[in-house]
Amino acid sequence: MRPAMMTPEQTGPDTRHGMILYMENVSVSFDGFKALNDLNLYIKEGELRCLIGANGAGKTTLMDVITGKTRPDTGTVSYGQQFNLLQHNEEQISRLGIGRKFQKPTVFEALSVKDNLYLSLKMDKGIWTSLWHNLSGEQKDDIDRILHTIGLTEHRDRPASVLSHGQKQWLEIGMLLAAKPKLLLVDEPVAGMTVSEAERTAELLTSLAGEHSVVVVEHDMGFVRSIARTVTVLHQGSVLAEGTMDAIQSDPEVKKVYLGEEGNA
Amino acid sequence: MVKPFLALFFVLSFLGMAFNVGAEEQSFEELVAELPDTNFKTLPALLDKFAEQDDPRTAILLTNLLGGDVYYHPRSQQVITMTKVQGERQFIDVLTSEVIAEPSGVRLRKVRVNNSVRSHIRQLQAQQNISDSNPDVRLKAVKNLLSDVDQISPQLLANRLQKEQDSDIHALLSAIAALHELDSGDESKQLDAINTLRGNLQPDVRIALMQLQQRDALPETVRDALNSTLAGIETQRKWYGWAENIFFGVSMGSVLLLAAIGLAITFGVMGVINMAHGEMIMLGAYTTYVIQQAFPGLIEYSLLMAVPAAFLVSGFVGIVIERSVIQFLKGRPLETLLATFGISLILQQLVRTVFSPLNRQVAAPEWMSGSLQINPVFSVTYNRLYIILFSLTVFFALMIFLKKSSLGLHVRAVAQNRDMARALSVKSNWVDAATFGLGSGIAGVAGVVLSQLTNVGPNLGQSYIIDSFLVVVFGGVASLWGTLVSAMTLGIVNKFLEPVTGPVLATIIVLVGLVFFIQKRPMGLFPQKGRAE
Amino acid sequence: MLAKLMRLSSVQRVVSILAIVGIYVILANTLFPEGSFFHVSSYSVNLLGKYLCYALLALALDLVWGYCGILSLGHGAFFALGGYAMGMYLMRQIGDRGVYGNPELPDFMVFLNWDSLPWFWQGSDSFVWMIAMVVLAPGLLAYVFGAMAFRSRVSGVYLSIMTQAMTYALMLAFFRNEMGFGGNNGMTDFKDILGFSLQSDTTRLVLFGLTVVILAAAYYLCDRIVTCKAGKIITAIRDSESRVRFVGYNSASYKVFLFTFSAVLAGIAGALYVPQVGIINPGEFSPINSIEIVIWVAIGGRGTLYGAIIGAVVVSFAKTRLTGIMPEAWLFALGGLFVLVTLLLPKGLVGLFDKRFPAKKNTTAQENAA
Amino acid sequence: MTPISSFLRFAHLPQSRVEMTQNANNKTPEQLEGHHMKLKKLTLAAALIASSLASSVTFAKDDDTIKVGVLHSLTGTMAISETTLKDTVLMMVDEQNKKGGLLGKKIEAVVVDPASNWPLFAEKARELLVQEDVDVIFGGWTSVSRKSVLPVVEELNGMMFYPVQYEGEESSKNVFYTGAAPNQQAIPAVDYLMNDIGAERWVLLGTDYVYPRTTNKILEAYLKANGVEDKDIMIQYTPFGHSDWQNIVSDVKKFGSTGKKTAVVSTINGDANVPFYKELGNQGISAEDIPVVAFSVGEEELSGFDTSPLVGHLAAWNYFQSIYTDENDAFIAKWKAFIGDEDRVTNDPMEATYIGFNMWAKAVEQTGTTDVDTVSDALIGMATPNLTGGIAVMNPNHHLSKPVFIGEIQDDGQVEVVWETPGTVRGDAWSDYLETSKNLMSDWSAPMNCGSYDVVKGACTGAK
Repeated sequence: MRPAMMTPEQTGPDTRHGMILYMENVSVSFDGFKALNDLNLYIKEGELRCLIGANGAGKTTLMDVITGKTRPDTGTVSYGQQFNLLQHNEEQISRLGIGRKFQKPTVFEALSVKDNLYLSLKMDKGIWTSLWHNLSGEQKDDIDRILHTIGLTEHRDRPASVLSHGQKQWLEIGMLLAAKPKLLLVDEPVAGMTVSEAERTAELLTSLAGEHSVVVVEHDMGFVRSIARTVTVLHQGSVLAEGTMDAIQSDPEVKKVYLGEEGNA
Repeated sequence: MVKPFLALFFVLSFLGMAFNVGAEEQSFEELVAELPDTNFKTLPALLDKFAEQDDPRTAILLTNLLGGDVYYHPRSQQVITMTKVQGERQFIDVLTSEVIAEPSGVRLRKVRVNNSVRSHIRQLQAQQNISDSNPDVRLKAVKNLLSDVDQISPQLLANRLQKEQDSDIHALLSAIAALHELDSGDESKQLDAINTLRGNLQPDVRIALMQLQQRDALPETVRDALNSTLAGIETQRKWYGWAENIFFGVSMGSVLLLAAIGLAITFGVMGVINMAHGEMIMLGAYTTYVIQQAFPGLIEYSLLMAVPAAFLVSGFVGIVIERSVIQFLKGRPLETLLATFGISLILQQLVRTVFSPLNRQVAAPEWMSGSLQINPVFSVTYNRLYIILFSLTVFFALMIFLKKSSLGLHVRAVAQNRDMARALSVKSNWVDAATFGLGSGIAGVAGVVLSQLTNVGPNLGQSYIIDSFLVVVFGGVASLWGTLVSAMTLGIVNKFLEPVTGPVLATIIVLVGLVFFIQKRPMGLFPQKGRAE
Repeated sequence: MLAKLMRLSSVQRVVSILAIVGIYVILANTLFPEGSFFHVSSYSVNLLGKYLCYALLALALDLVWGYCGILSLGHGAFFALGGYAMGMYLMRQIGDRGVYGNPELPDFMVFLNWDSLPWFWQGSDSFVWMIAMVVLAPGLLAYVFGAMAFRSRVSGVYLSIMTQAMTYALMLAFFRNEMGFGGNNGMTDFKDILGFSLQSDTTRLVLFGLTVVILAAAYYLCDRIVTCKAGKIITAIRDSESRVRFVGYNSASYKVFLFTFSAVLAGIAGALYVPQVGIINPGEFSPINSIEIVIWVAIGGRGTLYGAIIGAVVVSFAKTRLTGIMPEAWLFALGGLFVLVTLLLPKGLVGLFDKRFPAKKNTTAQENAA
Repeated sequence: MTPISSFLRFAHLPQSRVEMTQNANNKTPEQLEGHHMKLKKLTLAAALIASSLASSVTFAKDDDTIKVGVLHSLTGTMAISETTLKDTVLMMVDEQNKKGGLLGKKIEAVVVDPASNWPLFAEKARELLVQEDVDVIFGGWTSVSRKSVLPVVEELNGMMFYPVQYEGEESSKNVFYTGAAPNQQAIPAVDYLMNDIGAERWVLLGTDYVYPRTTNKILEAYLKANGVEDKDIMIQYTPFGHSDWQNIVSDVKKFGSTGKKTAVVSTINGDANVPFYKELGNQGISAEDIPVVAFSVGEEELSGFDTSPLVGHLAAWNYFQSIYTDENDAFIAKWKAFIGDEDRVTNDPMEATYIGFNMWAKAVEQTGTTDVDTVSDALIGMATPNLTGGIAVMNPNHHLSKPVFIGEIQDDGQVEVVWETPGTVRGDAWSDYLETSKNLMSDWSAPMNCGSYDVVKGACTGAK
C-alpha cells in the first residue's frame, strides 16, 4: 500500500547524539488555557524517565503531542535527529517506534487476548499485508512469550472484554511489548493494580529500559521511587525540575508547588 | 328600382327600432332577468347597462359576480346569490335582497364569469370607485387604471388631481397624468412628464417609457432624459432584486430552521436518530387542520390556537414514544434509527387511515395572506414575513429556556455528560422524556407553520426530514447556534444559486458543497469543544 | 448430536443453504409441472432472485456497518450505480427494436434530439465494459468519497448524513434529463442479455442461479475478510479507532478499502437486480431506499453476515406478502415489526436463531483447519 | 401422505449434491453425519420458504368470478392521487355486480399496493397476472409506473387500462390509454390562451420528468410554429415536491411585466402545486394579469387548499365535476354515496377510469369472454357515453376520442368551463409536432397491428 513508509520504520531514529526525543519550546493551548507552556524535554536513548506533576500539569497533553494526537501551537518535536514528529500522524509515529499505553486501559474489547497482541506485533501494517497475513512460527512464539510475560497465557482465547482492570493494564503493556518500540510512553501503568502486580510491573519496566527508552507518567510516588532514575516534574505546562528522585524531593520549588500539595502521596 | 329603396327602408327602420329599444332604459329587474341567458361574450355588455343605472343593488351584484357567487334556479330562473357566512351557506334573492331557504332538489346553475368578464367588472368598479370616499378603495381603483391609462379622461383626471388629498393616490394620479403627457408629442411636456416619472418603479411606467424609447423620431433632449430615467429605474430594480433574493433566502432559511430545530434537540442533544421527526411536524400540521375544523368561525385566530395545541400534541406523542420505545434503547443510538423509522411508518399510515390519504385544506387567515408592498418592484409576502419572525422567536425562546429554566439546565447537563449528571442526581429518565417531548413539540409547531406553505398530507414529514438532518449536521450536532447559522446559510446560498442554475442544480450544488465542507470541518460549523476526543 | 451440529461454521452453513435453495428452486421449477405442489413458479423464482440481490446488498452494508461501524445511509447509491451500468448495457442491446427504431441511440435520447451517444455511453454495448463499469462506477465513487471522508476523519452521524447527502444529490442528478440516463423514467423495456431473451424462463433461471452463486461467493469472501487479520483490525477500528491508530495502523486506508469493497458488492447486487426486475430509475437513489437497507441489516442482526441475508429476505418477503394481503394496513405491520424487533431482539432475528443453533465460532473453525 | 413427508423424501436430492461438495472439504464422517441432520432441517426450511412463496399458485382459479386487478399506490407519495382511483374501480365493480356481474359471473377486485415504488409496480403486475390470474388491470398514475409495468403486461399478454393524462410517445398492444394525450389537453389550452386571451409571452413551468418535458417540447414546437419568438418563451424545471417557489414566482412576475400579455403553462406535478399556488396567491399574481393554465391540477388537488386567491387561473382537462349533465350528476351522487363523504370531489382520471371500465365491461359482454386478444379487438371502435354529454370512442391506437375543456378555478375549488372544443378530439399516440415522432402512427387493428408505424419508411419500427 505505502512502500514509502517502510524506510523510516526500518532505519529507526538517528540517536548518534544519545538522545531519542527532543521537545523544544512546545506550547499547546485549549481555549486560552495553556496546557503546555514553552516546554523543553529531552529523553536519552535507553533511559527510564518518570514524569510527575499535579492534575492539569500537562502530562497527558505532552504524550498526546508526542504521539501526534494533539498538534502544538508552537515548538518542535523530533524523534532521533531526523524525524520531525509534527509532520507525522498517529499511525506513522507509532510505526516509527513510539508506543503508548493509555491512562485508561484501552484494549480491543471484542478481540481475543491473543488477537490483541497479534495486531500489535511489529510488522508491515498496510491493508494488503493484513488481508493475506498468517502468523509465522516466529510470531506465534513471540505472542506466546509475551502472553507468558504478562501472565495471561490461560486467557489467550478469551475476549479482552472479560478481563479484569489489572489484566487489561497488563494486556496493554503486552501490546506495547509486541510492537517492539524504541520509545515507550506509559501513562499510569499501575492504576488499579494490587501491590504485587505493581511490583511486577515495576520490574518489567525497569528491565525494558536500556534496550528501549521508557517514559512513565505516574501518581504513585512509591512506584516512581521504585523504578525511577531520572524524574521530571511538570508544573503548569512546563518543566519545573529534573533530576534524581532524591534531588527532586529536596528541591524547594518542587516541595512548594507539588509535594506540598500532594506531600502525603 | 323600388327594391333597393325598400330594402334600405327596412334596414333603416330596423336599425331605428333596435336603437330605440337599446336607448330605452331597462329596469334593474329586467336586466337581472337576462342574466341566466348570458355568456362570456354578452355579459360585459349587459353589465355596462347595469352600470349606467343608479340602482344601489348593482354594486352588490357586481361584487358577487366577481366572487362567482351568483346563481340561478334552472327552472324558475330566479337569480340568487350564494355566499358562505361563517362556514354556513346563505342564499339571497338578488331582486329582493332577502335571505331565502336553500332551493331543494336541484343543483343551482351558476352565472359564469371568466377572466375577461372579471377584469371588465373591475374596470367598471374602478371608474365608479375613483371618486369613492374611502381612500383605500380609491387607491385600488387608481392602481387598476394605471395599466390602461386611456380608461380615464383627462378632464376627470384633472378634476381628481385637484381634489385628491391623499399623497399616495395623488402621486399615482400624477403618474397617470404624466403617462398621458408622454404621448403628447410636445417636447417640453414630454420632458416634464419624464422628470415626473423619474424614479417611479411602477412596472407600467417602465413599460410606457420603454415603448417611448422604441420610437424613432424623438428629440435629443427627450431621448437623453428618457435614457437616464430608465437607467435609474433599472439600477433600482437590480438593487431591489438583491434585496428580494436575500429575503427569499432568509425566508427559506427560517423554514429550514423551524423544521430542524426540533431535531437539533432530539438528535443533536439526545443523540436519537429520530426518523419520526418529520411525522412530528406532520402531526402539528394536522393539529392546525383539526383546530380549524373545530372552530370554523375563528380562522383568523386558528394559528394562534394551533401553536400551543400542536406543541402539546406532538410533544405528548414524543413523550409517549420516548417512554414506550426510546428509553429502552439507551446506549444504542443507532438502533433508535430503526425503531423511529418504524414509528414513522406507523404514524404516516395512521394519519392516512384517520384523515384519508388526500391533502387536507388548511385555510390561511387574512393577516397571513397577500404581501407587504414596499415599493412596486419589491414586496414581501406576509406569510413569509411572519414565518421569519416566528421562527426567530421560537429559536430565541428556546435558547432562553435552555439557559434559564431548570429543565434546560438539566437537559444541557445530560447532553454533556450523562453519567456525571446522573451522579449529580439529575433524574436523567425524566429529563430524557421531557427533552424528547420538547423537541417533538417544537417540530409540531413547525408543522403549524408549514401548513401555511405546503401540502397537509401524510407525506408532509418525509419532505423535510432529510433537509432537517442536513441542517443540524452542517451546523454541528448539539449546537443550536450552529443550526441557526446553518439553516440561514443554506437558505441564502440556495436562493442565490437558484436564478443562475435553476432549482434542481442549485440543490445538487449545495449538497455536494456540504459533503466537501464536512471534509474540512468534520464536526460541522460549530463543533462541540473539548480537550479529549 | 447437538455438539456435532455445532461443528458447522457459519460460512459453511450459509453456503450450504444457498446451494440447497438454489438447486431446489431450479429443479422444482423445471422438473415439476405447473400446479404440482412442488412446483416453484417462475414468478417465485423471479421474486426470490430479487430478494437475493437485496441480500447481497444487505451483506455489503453489514460488512461496513456491522464490522466497521460505518453507518452508511447511502449504500443505495452504489446499488443504483451498478444497476445503471447494467441498464445502459441492456438499453444498448435493444438496438433498433426501440419505438423509434434507432439502431444506435436509446429511445429517450432520440426523444431528446441527441444525435450521437454522449461520451459516457461509449462502449456501453459491450458486456465486458458493463462488467467493468459495474465494478468501477460504485467502486470509484466509494473510493473517492471514502478517501476524502475517512482521511479527514469524518465519522459517526456526520459520516452517515454525508452519505445520505451523497445519494440524495445523485438522485436529483439522475432525475435530470440532461444527465443522459433517462431522467425520472430511467431505463426499462429491456429485451435481452448476451443474446438471450430476458423474457424467457431459462434466462431467468440462469440469472437466478447466478445470483445464488455470486451471493455465496460474496458471502465466502466477506467471511474471509472479517476473519483474517484485516478483519480483526476492522473490528478493532469499530470499537476504538484511535487506539488502532496508536498501534500503527492507518485506519483510514482500512476503512477506504472496506467501504470500496462493500460498494462494489452493492454495485454487483444492483447489476443482478436490474435484469430480474426490468427497470432501473433514480428512485433507487432515494435516501429512503438506503435506510431500508439499514433496516434489513438491523432486523436480521448486525455484525453477523448471515443476519444481513436473513433480514433482507424476511423484510422483503414480508413486504411482498403484506402489500398483497393487507394493502391498506401493511405499513402498520411493517412499522410494528421494526419497533418490536428493536425492542425485543437487540441482536436482530439471529439473536433468536443463535440461541437455538449456535454456530461454532469462525475463528476457531479456521484455526482447526490451519 | 402428507405434503411434509413428501418434502422430506424429495429433500434427498439436493442434499446428496451438497454431501459431495462437503466431502471434498475433507470432513470427517462424524462431521458429515452432523451435516446430514442439519441439512435435512435446512432443506425443509428452505423448501417451506420457497413453497410459501409459490403458495398462491395452488389456488385453483375460481370459475365463477372474473378478476379485476387494481394496481394503484395506496401508500407513499402517490397515494394522495391514486387511492381515489382504487376506490373508483371498486365502486364500478360494485355497481357492475349489482347489475348482475359480467357473463353471469361476479366480478372480484384484487387490490394490491405497489407503494409508489416503481420496481414494485412491475412485481405487483406480475403477481396480479400470474398469481391472481386477473383478466384486466386498472392502474398506474405516473409515467414511470406505466413504463415499469409495460414489459410485464406485454410479456404475459395482460390487459391494462391507464387512466391518467400522459406524454404520449407510446403505444402498446396491451395497454389502453383512457387519459388525455398531449393533443387532447396541452395544444387546445395553448390555442385558447393564444386566441381568446391574447397571450404573447409564455412561461412553461414543469416538474423535471418526462411528462412535462415532452409536453413542453411539443408546446415549444407548436408555439414557434405559431410565430412566438425564443425570447418570449421561458422554460423552468423544478425537482419533485419542490416547495419553495419564491424566486420562480417572482421571476414569472418580472417576465410578465413587459407589457405583453403573458401566460403560464404549468405541468407541475401533484405535490408541488399547493406551495406553488400559495406563493402565486401571496405574491398577488392574479389570473387577469398572468393566467396560469395547469394540466395536472384538478378538483382533487384543489380540494387540498384555499383557492380564493386563485380564482380565474385555468385548468385544461377532458372532464370537470362542474359540468352539468345527467350522467355526471348521477356519477357524482353515486361517488359521494359510495365514499360516504358529501365533500369528496370527482376528477378527470376518475372519468377516465369510468370510461375504461365501462368499455371493458361492454367488450366482455359483447364477446362473451375475457380473453385478452378477443376483448382487445372488440375494444377498438367501442363507444360508450362519457360523463360530459358526449361519446367516448376507443381508437385503433388505443387512445380515446375526448372533448377538451378549459376551465377557470373558482373559490370553492371547482372549475368552471370557459371554453370547449366543438366536438371530440382523437388522442394521438405520436405527436405531430415532434421531429422524432411526426412520421409515426399507431394502429392495433388488422392488418396493420403496429404501435409505431413509420409512414415514410412504410415499416413498423420497434420490436413488434
